[in-house]
Amino acid sequence: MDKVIPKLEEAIHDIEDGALIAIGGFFTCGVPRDLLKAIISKGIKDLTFACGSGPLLGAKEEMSELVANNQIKKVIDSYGLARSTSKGLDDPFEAQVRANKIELEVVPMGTLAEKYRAAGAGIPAFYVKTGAGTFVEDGLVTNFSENTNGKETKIIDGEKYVLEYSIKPDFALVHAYMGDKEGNLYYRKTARNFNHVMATAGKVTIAEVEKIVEPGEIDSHCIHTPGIYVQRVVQVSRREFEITID
Amino acid sequence: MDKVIPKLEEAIHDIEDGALIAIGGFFTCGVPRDLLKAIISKGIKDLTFACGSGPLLGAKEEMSELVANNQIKKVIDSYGLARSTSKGLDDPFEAQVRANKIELEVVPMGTLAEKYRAAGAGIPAFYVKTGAGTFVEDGLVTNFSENTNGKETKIIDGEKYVLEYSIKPDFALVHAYMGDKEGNLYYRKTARNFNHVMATAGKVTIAEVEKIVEPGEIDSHCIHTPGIYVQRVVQVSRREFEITID
Amino acid sequence: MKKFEGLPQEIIALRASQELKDGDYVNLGIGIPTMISNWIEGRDIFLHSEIGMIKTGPLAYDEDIDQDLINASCQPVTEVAGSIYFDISESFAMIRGGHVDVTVMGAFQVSEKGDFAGWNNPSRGLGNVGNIGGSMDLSAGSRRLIITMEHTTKNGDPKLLKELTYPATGRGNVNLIFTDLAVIEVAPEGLILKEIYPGLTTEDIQSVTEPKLIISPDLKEIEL
Amino acid sequence: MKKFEGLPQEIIALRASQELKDGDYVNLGIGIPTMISNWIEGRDIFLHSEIGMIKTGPLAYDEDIDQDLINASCQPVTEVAGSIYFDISESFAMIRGGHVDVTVMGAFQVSEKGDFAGWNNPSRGLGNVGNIGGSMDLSAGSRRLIITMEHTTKNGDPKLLKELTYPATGRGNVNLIFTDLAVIEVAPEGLILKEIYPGLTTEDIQSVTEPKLIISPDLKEIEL
Repeated sequence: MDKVIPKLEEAIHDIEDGALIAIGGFFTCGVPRDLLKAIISKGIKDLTFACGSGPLLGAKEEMSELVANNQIKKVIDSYGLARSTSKGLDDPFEAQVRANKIELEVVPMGTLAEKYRAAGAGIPAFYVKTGAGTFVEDGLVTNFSENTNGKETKIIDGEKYVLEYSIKPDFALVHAYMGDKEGNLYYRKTARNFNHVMATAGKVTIAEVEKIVEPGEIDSHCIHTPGIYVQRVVQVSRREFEITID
Repeated sequence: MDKVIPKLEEAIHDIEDGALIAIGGFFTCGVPRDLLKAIISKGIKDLTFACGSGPLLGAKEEMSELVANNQIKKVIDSYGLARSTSKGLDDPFEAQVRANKIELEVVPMGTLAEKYRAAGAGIPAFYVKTGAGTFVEDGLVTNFSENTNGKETKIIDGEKYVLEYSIKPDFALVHAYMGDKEGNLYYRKTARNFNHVMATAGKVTIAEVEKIVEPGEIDSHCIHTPGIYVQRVVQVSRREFEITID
Repeated sequence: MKKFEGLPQEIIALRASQELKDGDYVNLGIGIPTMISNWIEGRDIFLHSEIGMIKTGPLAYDEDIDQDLINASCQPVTEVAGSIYFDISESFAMIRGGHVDVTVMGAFQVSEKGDFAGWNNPSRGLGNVGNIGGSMDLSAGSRRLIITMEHTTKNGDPKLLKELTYPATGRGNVNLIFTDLAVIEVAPEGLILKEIYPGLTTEDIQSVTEPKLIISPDLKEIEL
Repeated sequence: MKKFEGLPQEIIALRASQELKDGDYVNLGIGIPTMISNWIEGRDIFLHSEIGMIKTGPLAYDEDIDQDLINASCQPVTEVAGSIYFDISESFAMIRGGHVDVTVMGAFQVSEKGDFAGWNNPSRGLGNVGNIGGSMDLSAGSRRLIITMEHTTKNGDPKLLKELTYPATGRGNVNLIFTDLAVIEVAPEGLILKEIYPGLTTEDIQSVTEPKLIISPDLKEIEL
């Protein structure tokens, strides 16, 4: 079963307007930037990007194109805005959020990680203490006020927990260091971050990898993402980039 | 931070009567048998063993001693009885269950894995479809009828899910192939099975390992159980045993 | 009740193996399902073992036996190129999350609604307290659930029923049933008889099946 | 309001570092908490980065920079012997599951109940819609939560309040507060003043603190 797709545009051929797309990566680290470029080239619109911790801040160039092309309908993230408030004032994405042209939904990072993990693991909802007693419990986490809904809570062993639901993306785009033809993935250092959970969550998961190897070449004890979660693998070249977010 | 304890009896010195003890292993594979032997030697009683898939069937010798010594109050497992009904009729553990001297609580294997994972991950409860519409939903999963409680359910996107609670053991006993002095663990092949989730779940986690190495000797990308979950490491020798359950 | 001669177990397994597609991730239960692995050698099918392995190889014998390498039925197995290992919560994330394409299991009883009873053994005298293993997770989570079994009990009593009399392992999850006598699809409107053992009539099959069968317009003999 | 001279930020970090025990797994937030790492070199403390790393090494410069190795604040860092990597759900399992012994964070405000506001910036004009990151998970999940901060705002307004006026990051989780002027414990009965900047009086500290302070019977000067 060879899951390798020769070209980026072919790997994303069935992503359409309105798709819910998960993006791996943590700021600049481990972001599937070539797949994002393919999304930009394809020009599809009304996209919701399900992120973990600012991969679109890390992929500055791609982000500004996505915003300039009006491709984004919504972003879900724990850290979606420029770090510096003053830079944020000049940021086209943030301007669109402030103008309510793009929805930004904020979720605590660990809850977000678990929402993707839960989607992959067949768990539609789970309780966490994160956010209990805060605006997260009240659901005041989006600039689209019509979408604010208070969350269900439950007292378990005397402590209050918030019920959180899984997020199941139509497509998950991830970046790995190595992938074999059967879709098994291996990440380098902290570039693993959200890539594994995103890969498990996607209805269709597409991995861009820096190296393609034969099945068996990645240590059988050291597979980070089993190929069962990965439908397509596409090779990209390793790019150098600056490690910074504004 | 050297977590290595020289002796088995020292590694379990603070496990007391009535403890809830998780045991890694799947039938004969990856069971912490030397730690079980230490539990037997210590003679502590009223123990509840939280298992995954028959580690006490796999560790026949230890199981029969635990039963003969009346150390077991309860077992939680997905597969706790002899495979063969006729062998079960001769089995002292099963006889005690049948006589309601020992409680056996049955949980579907995947739900059980998730209950331990949830305990380690700070998730007190979660929804699964496993068991919906069955006696699991009705809570008819123990021979102690006073402990049968129907489970909460919820319709999510038109499907019925059952609310399951985490199981947080006082101690988790696991078996690993390799461990470093900081408690990072590496398992061989299918001996990983329940050992990792048990290690994350234990309030105190004790690992018996076949090899102790220095920090950094296990590949940093290939740590199966990060040492943050492991309080004590003790070396045991690799033993040969028969691969069979009755 | 009349008892018909049909396919031997190995051949039920062969017929079921033809239902698997290249690239499928498949979990095989104990009994007839395990025999399917003999029919898919060389095919591009990924065998998932719930203990935490994908691309589970054939059974191991003698010096190939490794005590750290067993399948979920406690049998020593082997590795093949591309075999991988993972922990149990990952393994059941795959199952519950719908990543396993097909599970094949045995059953004591299947109902016309697709409910099935896979493990209960009332003779044990412990009610529901028995060995569930991963059967409930597999039946609830897999994309497709295939049952392979004898059409009737040893006494010739039907195992295809209107309602289960044993406790359910899963409700409404069975998609397809392969028996020694027939291939039957579970549809919203009931059980559809699709293939039949050569020489038997639809009346013969109905006579050993409790619910009323819907005869497929494309009914044919079981082909191998 | 009067503004007192106190410890520089590096020295707040030094004092807080003394609260960490050998063997502790510790997560350090951005700002003063990050400076703690300068004071624990050579000590047996495991630095956890929520991006998915334990034993995070010092910041990387020049040719040591690896674009696949950053901390949760997007700074390039280094490995040390025994550094390990894991995925984000494992990382937050550690945090939420109570495996991280101590988290040290900055705060805009802390209440006498141990509530704190760690990140909100009303000047952005987006209400609650901002950068939460992992701060809510860390405050809810860590065994101990330590806050390091200036005792007052730049204008001299108290940051230790009866009730938060900014949205809470966590409720009732703060255990200990290190400021430039004092060390304060959060107890069920209120804020206990334990250590004080040399030369200041308890009245001085009270004058820049909104809730009534409980003076510890063991009150002493901040010792380093």
